[in-house]
Amino acid sequence: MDVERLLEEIKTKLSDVLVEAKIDRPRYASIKVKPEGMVKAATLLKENGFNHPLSVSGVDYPDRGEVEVVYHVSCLDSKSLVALKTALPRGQPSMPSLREIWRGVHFHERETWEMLGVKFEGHPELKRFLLQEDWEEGVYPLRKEFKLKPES
Amino acid sequence: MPIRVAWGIQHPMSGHLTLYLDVDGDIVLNTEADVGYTHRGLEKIAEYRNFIQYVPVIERACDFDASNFALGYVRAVEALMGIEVPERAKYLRVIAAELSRIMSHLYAQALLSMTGGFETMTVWSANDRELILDLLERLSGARVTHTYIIPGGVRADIPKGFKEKAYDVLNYLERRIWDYYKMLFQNKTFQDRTMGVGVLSKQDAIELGITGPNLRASGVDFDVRRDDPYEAYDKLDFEVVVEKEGDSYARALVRFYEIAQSIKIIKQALKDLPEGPIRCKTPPMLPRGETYTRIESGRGELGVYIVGSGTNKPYRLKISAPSFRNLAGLVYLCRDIPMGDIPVIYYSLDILLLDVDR
Amino acid sequence: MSLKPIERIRTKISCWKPIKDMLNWGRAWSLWWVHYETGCCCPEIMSLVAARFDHERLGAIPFPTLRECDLIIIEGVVTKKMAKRLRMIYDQMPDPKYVIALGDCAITGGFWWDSYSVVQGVDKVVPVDVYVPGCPPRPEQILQGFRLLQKKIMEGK
Amino acid sequence: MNLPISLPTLPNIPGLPPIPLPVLPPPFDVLIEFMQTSEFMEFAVELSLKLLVFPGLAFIMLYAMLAVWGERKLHARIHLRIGPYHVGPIFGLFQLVADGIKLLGKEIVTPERSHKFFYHLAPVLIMSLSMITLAFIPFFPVGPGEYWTIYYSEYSLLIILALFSLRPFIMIMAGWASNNKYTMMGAMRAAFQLLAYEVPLMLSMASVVILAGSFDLAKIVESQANMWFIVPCFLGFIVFFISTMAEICRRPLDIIVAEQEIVFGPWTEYTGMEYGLIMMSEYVDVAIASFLTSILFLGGWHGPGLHPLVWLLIKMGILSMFFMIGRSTWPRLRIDQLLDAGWRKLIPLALVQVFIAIVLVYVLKVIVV
Repeated sequence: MDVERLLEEIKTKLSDVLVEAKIDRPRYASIKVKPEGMVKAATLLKENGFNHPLSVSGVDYPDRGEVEVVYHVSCLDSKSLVALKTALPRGQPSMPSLREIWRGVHFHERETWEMLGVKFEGHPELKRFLLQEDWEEGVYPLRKEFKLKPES
Repeated sequence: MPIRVAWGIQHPMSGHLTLYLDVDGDIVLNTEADVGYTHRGLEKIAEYRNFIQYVPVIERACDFDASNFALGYVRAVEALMGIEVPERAKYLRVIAAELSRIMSHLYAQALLSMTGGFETMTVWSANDRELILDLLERLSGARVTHTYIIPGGVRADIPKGFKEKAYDVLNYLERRIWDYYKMLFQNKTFQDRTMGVGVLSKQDAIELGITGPNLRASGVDFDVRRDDPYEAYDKLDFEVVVEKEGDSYARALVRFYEIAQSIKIIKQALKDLPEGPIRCKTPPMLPRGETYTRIESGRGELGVYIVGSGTNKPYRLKISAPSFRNLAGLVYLCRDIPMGDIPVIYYSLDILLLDVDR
Repeated sequence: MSLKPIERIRTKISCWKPIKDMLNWGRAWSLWWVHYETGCCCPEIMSLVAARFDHERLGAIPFPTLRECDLIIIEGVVTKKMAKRLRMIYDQMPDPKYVIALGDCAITGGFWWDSYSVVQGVDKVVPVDVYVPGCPPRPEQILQGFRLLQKKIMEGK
Repeated sequence: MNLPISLPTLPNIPGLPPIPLPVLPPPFDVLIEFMQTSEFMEFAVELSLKLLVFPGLAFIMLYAMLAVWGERKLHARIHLRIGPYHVGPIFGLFQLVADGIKLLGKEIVTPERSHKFFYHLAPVLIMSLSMITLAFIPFFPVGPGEYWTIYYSEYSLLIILALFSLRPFIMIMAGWASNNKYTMMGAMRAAFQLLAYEVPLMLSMASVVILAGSFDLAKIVESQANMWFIVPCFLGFIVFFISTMAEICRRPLDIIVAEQEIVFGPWTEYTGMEYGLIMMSEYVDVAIASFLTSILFLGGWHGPGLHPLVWLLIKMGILSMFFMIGRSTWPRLRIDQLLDAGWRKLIPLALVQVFIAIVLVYVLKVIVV
């Protein structure tokens, strides 16, 4: 289902939670949604053929006081790509896990939790993934306040 | 009563990962992957290097397929800056990327044939990989991590004798891969070991987010080079290899035929290489804004999500590495299989832990 | 049935000059190294095993179990999570054991000097005998590393 | 058997009284008297010659050195590379000497939670078992009824078969004693594989025994004087070759020591000279397998012209190359495929061969027993 028709459908169905939706490039759309509308938007995308998850990335904006979580999903038949974004409060960022909708984001969400502290409720396996075992809790490397200090 | 065996960090075939297997007799019931042994914090380092300095760093993220990863990052930076690379640089980039893809596929084939204890194919593939390394060394000066593709174009033009040398190597390799076919793919024992092992259905492959040759082996006809063409791929004709069975044999076969396709691409690119400059000026600063670009690297689709911040250092860089997405396939497939199949599935998915851990 | 008496005799014999030279010659010319990938120098090890830079000419073969090996090649960067396992593996190897550190990241953490999860220099973890610089070092450099190690063993260090 | 050399007798220095031999209880005094006769001295020299030189230590060491060198060179040549090159005079001949000396100097490690006695016993047992089977193989005729063998018996084939069936116990002992998950898996695989290939081994030998009419290896070779047994029992030859490859676990069928899956099978924990023993026993097994194959099917020492022993060694050399070439030309079978091949494919073949042998001997009376 190509991107233009998808945007109209999203504007009609998700008008209450939708923040903004635009097309950056031919076949690449980005949709920004409020956190509570995430699950609804994801199921809508999955029905329209966007069932191939690409990545989950978290971006930390300390000046705006929020952490933005971006889901990139692609539809293999129409060869198009959608970025599903949502902004979470920076203090205790948490959102429902989209693992049941897209099975592929299991490891991505786990890594985002470990790197940025975004708590995904309902995620079966939120524990240490890439960092070493004795990494102290509560410190998230990709947050802006975590500074790299040269050791040697 | 299953015992928990660590298919450990120091295992002849395990690479940089530990698989905790619940083994009952010889059957593996369930597996859990423990990665992170080569996590160097590439994404955090991106915020401390300016965008030119970061090209060698991202090549260390997957140094079996260095030019493709550099291409992925450089395209993201150029998309953010909105600059267009001259025509000759596009063709040179395609040549470097395809040579690096052949290098990566030969290495994957070498490791897969070692899982059955078939060292002859391992060393044959490694021997012929040396020829490709010579070509890349002649082109970019380094064997493995070339840093040949930089923002704005390509670092150096083709040396004088490169075309003839490349034609010799590619003609030899074109004849040589059919020896591999007879030696490896028509070997009855290798077929027994890999056919019907780790079957990934089309629906599972799509839902798990599997990419690259593993996706095409399960019957999905999707290749970023043809469906979302970048650089000079739309001007070159090549077929996308698709298999239907989705087992380890199909994945190895897809990679094998892709080597033949890559050779065809390089020959075309070398033949109609346009004249002109090889680099264009790049603005010193990364403009504000964000973009997501994807390319087809040897192991799969590499997506780079970059957020610019107005300075010369990217604000945030997310590398969605292909092996990270194939890892879900490994954990999904290693269930209710005999112990002997673990290395076969692991290396047929061609997972490189440097990708996964970044 | 303890093996203490055998051990004592072995140590007594092995410090007699001609016996020591013979033992060192044997150790130098049959270095069995354990295949343990720690970082990003693996492609060079594969071309070392291949035909062009064949390291079996020096009598070295990659060996599956670390109980029978006497050389461990640290290929590339060693992260903190990997360092614990590296130390565990080094302790399990039988006694006359040697270590070759491959690549700048292993020697001083070179490329990742400011990374939060990389051990800056592997000699904080295991005693290193031969350092091979380069990122990744060319197979000829690794062969030269083997030769240096053999010379070192022949001198009896 | 008359030996050319003159035998030394006990020295009696004239001035002093003769050396009093100890007086021992009844069964041993007969032995002491027999030891004083010259016949015993002749027997002792001949036995020590056999034990120390031909089928004994010297031959094993020389064969192992050649076998290691040959295998690594062959393996490397197939890989288009040069094998061990700088170690000895002829392009690395002394590679095994270097490996052996290095292993001598290694520390012997005992895993602390392992059963120490059985752990150290296993490599010694596996080596001695391989050497014992060499004792019953007749190598070449010395006289009309005499053969150059350590122990001549009418049932030498049965004894060798019995010794072959002892192998899984030692591997299970090693696997269990070193108390490591991988070795336990290796031990179980050893049990599966060796038992699965015991039956086809027996059946393929049975067809030869039917043709030869006796269990004595020497008689089997004698009856092959005009026609080698490979011609009538070609199927038996194939089954025997494959099952001996499984018994001594060479590459296509070596799931016991599958490096890529279970680290090194039951031998994972052994270091130093214990591993040297295991490696040596592996090459002695190759020697036994090639001796047995050439004796049972290729007419042992029969051959025009040269001395019988030379013919046997030529056949054995070629066959041991065949055992070793599998390592570089075939990937390894999985355990269920291997057992399936053993039970369902080899045994019917061997039965067909036994049927053909019976028909040849008792119905058509082509081969007179």
